[in-house]
Amino acid sequence: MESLLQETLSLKTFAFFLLIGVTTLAIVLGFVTYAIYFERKVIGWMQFRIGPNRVGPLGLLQSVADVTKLLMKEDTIPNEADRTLFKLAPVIVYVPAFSVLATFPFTETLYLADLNIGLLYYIAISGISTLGIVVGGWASNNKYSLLGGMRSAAQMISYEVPLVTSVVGVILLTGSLNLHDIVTNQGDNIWEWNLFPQIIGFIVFTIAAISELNRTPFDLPEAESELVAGYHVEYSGFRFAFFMLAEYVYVFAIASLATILFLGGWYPPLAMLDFIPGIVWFLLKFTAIVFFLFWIRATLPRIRVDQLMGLGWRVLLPLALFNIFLTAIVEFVLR
Amino acid sequence: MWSAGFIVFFVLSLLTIAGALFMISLNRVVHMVLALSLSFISIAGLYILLDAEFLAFVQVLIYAGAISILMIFGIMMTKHSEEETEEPKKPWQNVLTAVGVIGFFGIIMYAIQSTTIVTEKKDFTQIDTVKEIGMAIFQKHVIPFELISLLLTVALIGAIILAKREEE
Amino acid sequence: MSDENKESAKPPMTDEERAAKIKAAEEARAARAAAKQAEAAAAGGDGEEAPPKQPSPNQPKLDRIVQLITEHVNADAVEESFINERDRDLPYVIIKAEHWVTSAQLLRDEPSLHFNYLRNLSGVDQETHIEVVYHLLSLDHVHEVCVKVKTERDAASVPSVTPVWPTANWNEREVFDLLGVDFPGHPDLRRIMMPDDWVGYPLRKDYEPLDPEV
Amino acid sequence: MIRTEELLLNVGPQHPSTHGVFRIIVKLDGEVITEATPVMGYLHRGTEKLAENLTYTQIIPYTDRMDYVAAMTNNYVICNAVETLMGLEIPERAQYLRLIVMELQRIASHMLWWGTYLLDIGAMSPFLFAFRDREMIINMFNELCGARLTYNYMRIGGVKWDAPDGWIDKVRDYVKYMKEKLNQYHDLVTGNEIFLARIKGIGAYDGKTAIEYGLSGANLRGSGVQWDLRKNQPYCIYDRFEFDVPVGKNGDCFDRYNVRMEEIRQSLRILEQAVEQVPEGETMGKVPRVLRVPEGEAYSRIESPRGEIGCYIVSRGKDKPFRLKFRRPSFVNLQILPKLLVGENMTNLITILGGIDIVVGEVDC
Repeated sequence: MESLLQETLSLKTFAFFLLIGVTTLAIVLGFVTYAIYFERKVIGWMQFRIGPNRVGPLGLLQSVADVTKLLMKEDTIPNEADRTLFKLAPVIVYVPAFSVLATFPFTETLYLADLNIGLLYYIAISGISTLGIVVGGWASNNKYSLLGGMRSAAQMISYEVPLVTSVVGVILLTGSLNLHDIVTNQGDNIWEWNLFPQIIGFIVFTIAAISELNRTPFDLPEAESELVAGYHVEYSGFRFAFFMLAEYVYVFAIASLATILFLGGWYPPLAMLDFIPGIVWFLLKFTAIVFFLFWIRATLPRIRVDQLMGLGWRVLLPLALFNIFLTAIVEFVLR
Repeated sequence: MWSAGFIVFFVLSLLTIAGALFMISLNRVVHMVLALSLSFISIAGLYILLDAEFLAFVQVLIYAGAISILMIFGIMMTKHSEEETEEPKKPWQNVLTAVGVIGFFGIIMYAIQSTTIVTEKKDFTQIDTVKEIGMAIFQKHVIPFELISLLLTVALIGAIILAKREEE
Repeated sequence: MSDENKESAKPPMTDEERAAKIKAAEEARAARAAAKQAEAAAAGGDGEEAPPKQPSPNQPKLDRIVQLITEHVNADAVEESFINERDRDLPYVIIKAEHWVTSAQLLRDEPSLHFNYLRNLSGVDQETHIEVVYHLLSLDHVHEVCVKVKTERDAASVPSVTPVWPTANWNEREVFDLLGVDFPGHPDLRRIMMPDDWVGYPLRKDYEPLDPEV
Repeated sequence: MIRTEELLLNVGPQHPSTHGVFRIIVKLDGEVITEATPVMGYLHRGTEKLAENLTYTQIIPYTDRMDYVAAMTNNYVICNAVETLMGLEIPERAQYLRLIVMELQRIASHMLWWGTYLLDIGAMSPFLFAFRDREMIINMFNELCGARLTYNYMRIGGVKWDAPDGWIDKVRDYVKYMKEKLNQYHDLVTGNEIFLARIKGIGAYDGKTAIEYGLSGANLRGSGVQWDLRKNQPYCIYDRFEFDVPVGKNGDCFDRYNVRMEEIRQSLRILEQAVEQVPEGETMGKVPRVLRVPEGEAYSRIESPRGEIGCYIVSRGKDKPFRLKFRRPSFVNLQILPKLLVGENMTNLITILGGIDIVVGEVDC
């Protein structure tokens, strides 16, 4: 992979890049399909319901049917909407969502790009999606979607800060922004992971990440009970599918990131469990985080917008700063 | 010649210029901001080509992400007429604009011409740019850095005070 | 839009309708006359015969209310007063429209009465006149009174008690909307249930529906 | 000077949290409401006008459709008004059955409120839990009268159907079940930090304001006024049972929430006593075939789950009412909304509106 990037662009290398891109897209789409399925199933069980069970065996094809339906739906654009931006917004949202996946090391050898500032890459690129959300909300020419878009912007700006500061502790421990290095700096045992030394960072990261994902209890931009559906009120068909897709790709990305940063990536929790391949461990941790997100969604009510801001600036940010301070002192003393 | 880098450079420069041009010529403010952020992102791409990844992603994070969104936020929150009416053009305005543009062009050209550009190729891929930047900021230029942070803090407090007064 | 429809829909049906209308009016007149007689008989009967027969437990209360109003508001503010034996001996007071707001204030503020809760406000088209009926309640003393204010059918108007009991606000709007009673002094008298451009007052007895079939 | 733009937002008539076709026009400055104007009438069917052309028995199904989540209490209020006017005697068994269905209805209605309120606040699961428990009550009603929502169960002079065998035992089991569930719901929701932060201190008013605005039910009791028609002006046979009237202190959404939750417990208490006392016997009193209500008027008022529902009948001695007026608690309670909303956050609009607990079918009547 590394060497390929340095080569001159021939038809062969181009085709190879394309193949990798398409494969990743297919995997991600597969994940999204079944993440939605499991989200509905899991929440269904938590609420004493069955969940999807009609399309295909055990309802396994439900999401496929949903997507097919979305693709066949009429593509409506409001009369007074800003047509160009209305069409552009889902793309602005989706493209960064997909690009952030490039730097994640899933195992020792399985990764797409080994960027030495991988973490920064994720944070920077994911911010662009918010631009798409705001623009989509504005272009719909609907007051609810505008409010949703503005909330989203405010939320993103407020929570990007604690999110970044919460991982500074990890960076201090590793001395690198490279995601691969961050994992290898952790170890084969659960106490060697960043989870325990960085417990404050982990908690802040989790909360800020849920907020960045716009999921319950921070799903204000699309709060269905007050803003109807927020920024994507006017979207239907495949444009809506893109928003939905981007949302779940970010779930994928955040779960991977948390696994890499705090849960030791592909390392087993105990050294003697080494014989199980790393990808299995990665997937297990990853799944646990995704499940946690679903669990939260079934349990908690939604927070209010001013409380959200208060939590971000008055609780999470000071905590994250304190964490940096603490980590720096401990590191200094230990060295 | 037709390496990936060259094509990418070509496309990115085109996008940067196009973004800047659109920024000036578009009518609606939101469109302008989007054009501007396109320009920002393309510039970030150019930084990557120069192996300055850290700079590139800070550019994306701050300019394309935060600044653009703040601009859009400000535009949406404040009142402005939907169709920007064209002001009656004053005859001497065009002349003045032309003088300004030519003057600016001259200064930039002069600055570029008079700079000695190092032509020897340095291999930046072997250098940890993040580390270099960190060293430069926190050791070499630590006092200016602190001064800037102080200035920003003052600006921040000032902005809050202004907003508070507005409320009353 | 609905206005135009109404206008255009009306003319073709006039002939049949007129006949029906005349007939209905005659019937109504007869009924009204009968009702009036009955009412007079009932009122007379209740007022004179009932008390000696078996004084209601609420009679002293009613007397006190009437006395207070005649003393503090106006000697002839109370048009009529009686006990409604069919409704758990509820005291009824009929007050003249011009004295109603001051009486309402008295009913609310007088410590021994303290009717602080307006539990129901309704309008009744009695065909000869329109009544606005107020069911008052005192949460402290747990006693009730029903106050009625009469007004004529054309140019029906009863002073608003929204300043006295804010809860009257929407209730008065409803009565205005459905019975066409004007409430001078009301802060925001608009239609509340029907569309703003609706013609007519549906709860009046002579109201003709837009489409009789429905 | 830069001014922020005022936004005129039309909440409803089609909005998930207005609980029906109800509309509020709000003026927003940022996300803060500067003015709120409720607009209603989208569900106005003219029940009062229709009733003038219907016999008394025919009116009963129309009352079902007013407060469609508490149809039993509506049935009762019209029957009670007519019975008062006619001076009818109601058989004991019918009285008990009426009381049991009304209290079950109160639980069902409060459960529905609880679920939808939490849905408004953003919690999804309680809604489904609440519906499961409400479903059991609905099934019991279904067994009793063959309808799940619009029961048309009560008749003037009694109830239409006697309880089938074993029905009373089902109620007894349900009371036991629900008591335990109620504790679980308190564990799940009442202590939740986010939930508390969302509703504590929101939409507060004092008892005096509540009385001035003619509020009733939990909206009145939440602000500390001890007033429950079942206790203070008993109807039916409520004076035979022991129960408490829960009151709040601050009059905010949290107090209203607590009052409603506690009312469920008190209703269970009443049911517990009632199922032990139900006598055998007739379920219909002696009522003439054609109901001619003597000339006169009567106002009947009872405590519905939403507050004081009243029925004012003016009769001219016919088999149809001359004028029928319903005092709808939702309509009266809603009046305080514009006052509460000013200066609140857009999100609090939903919290406050949900806290008032309206049913649009009843607001518009």
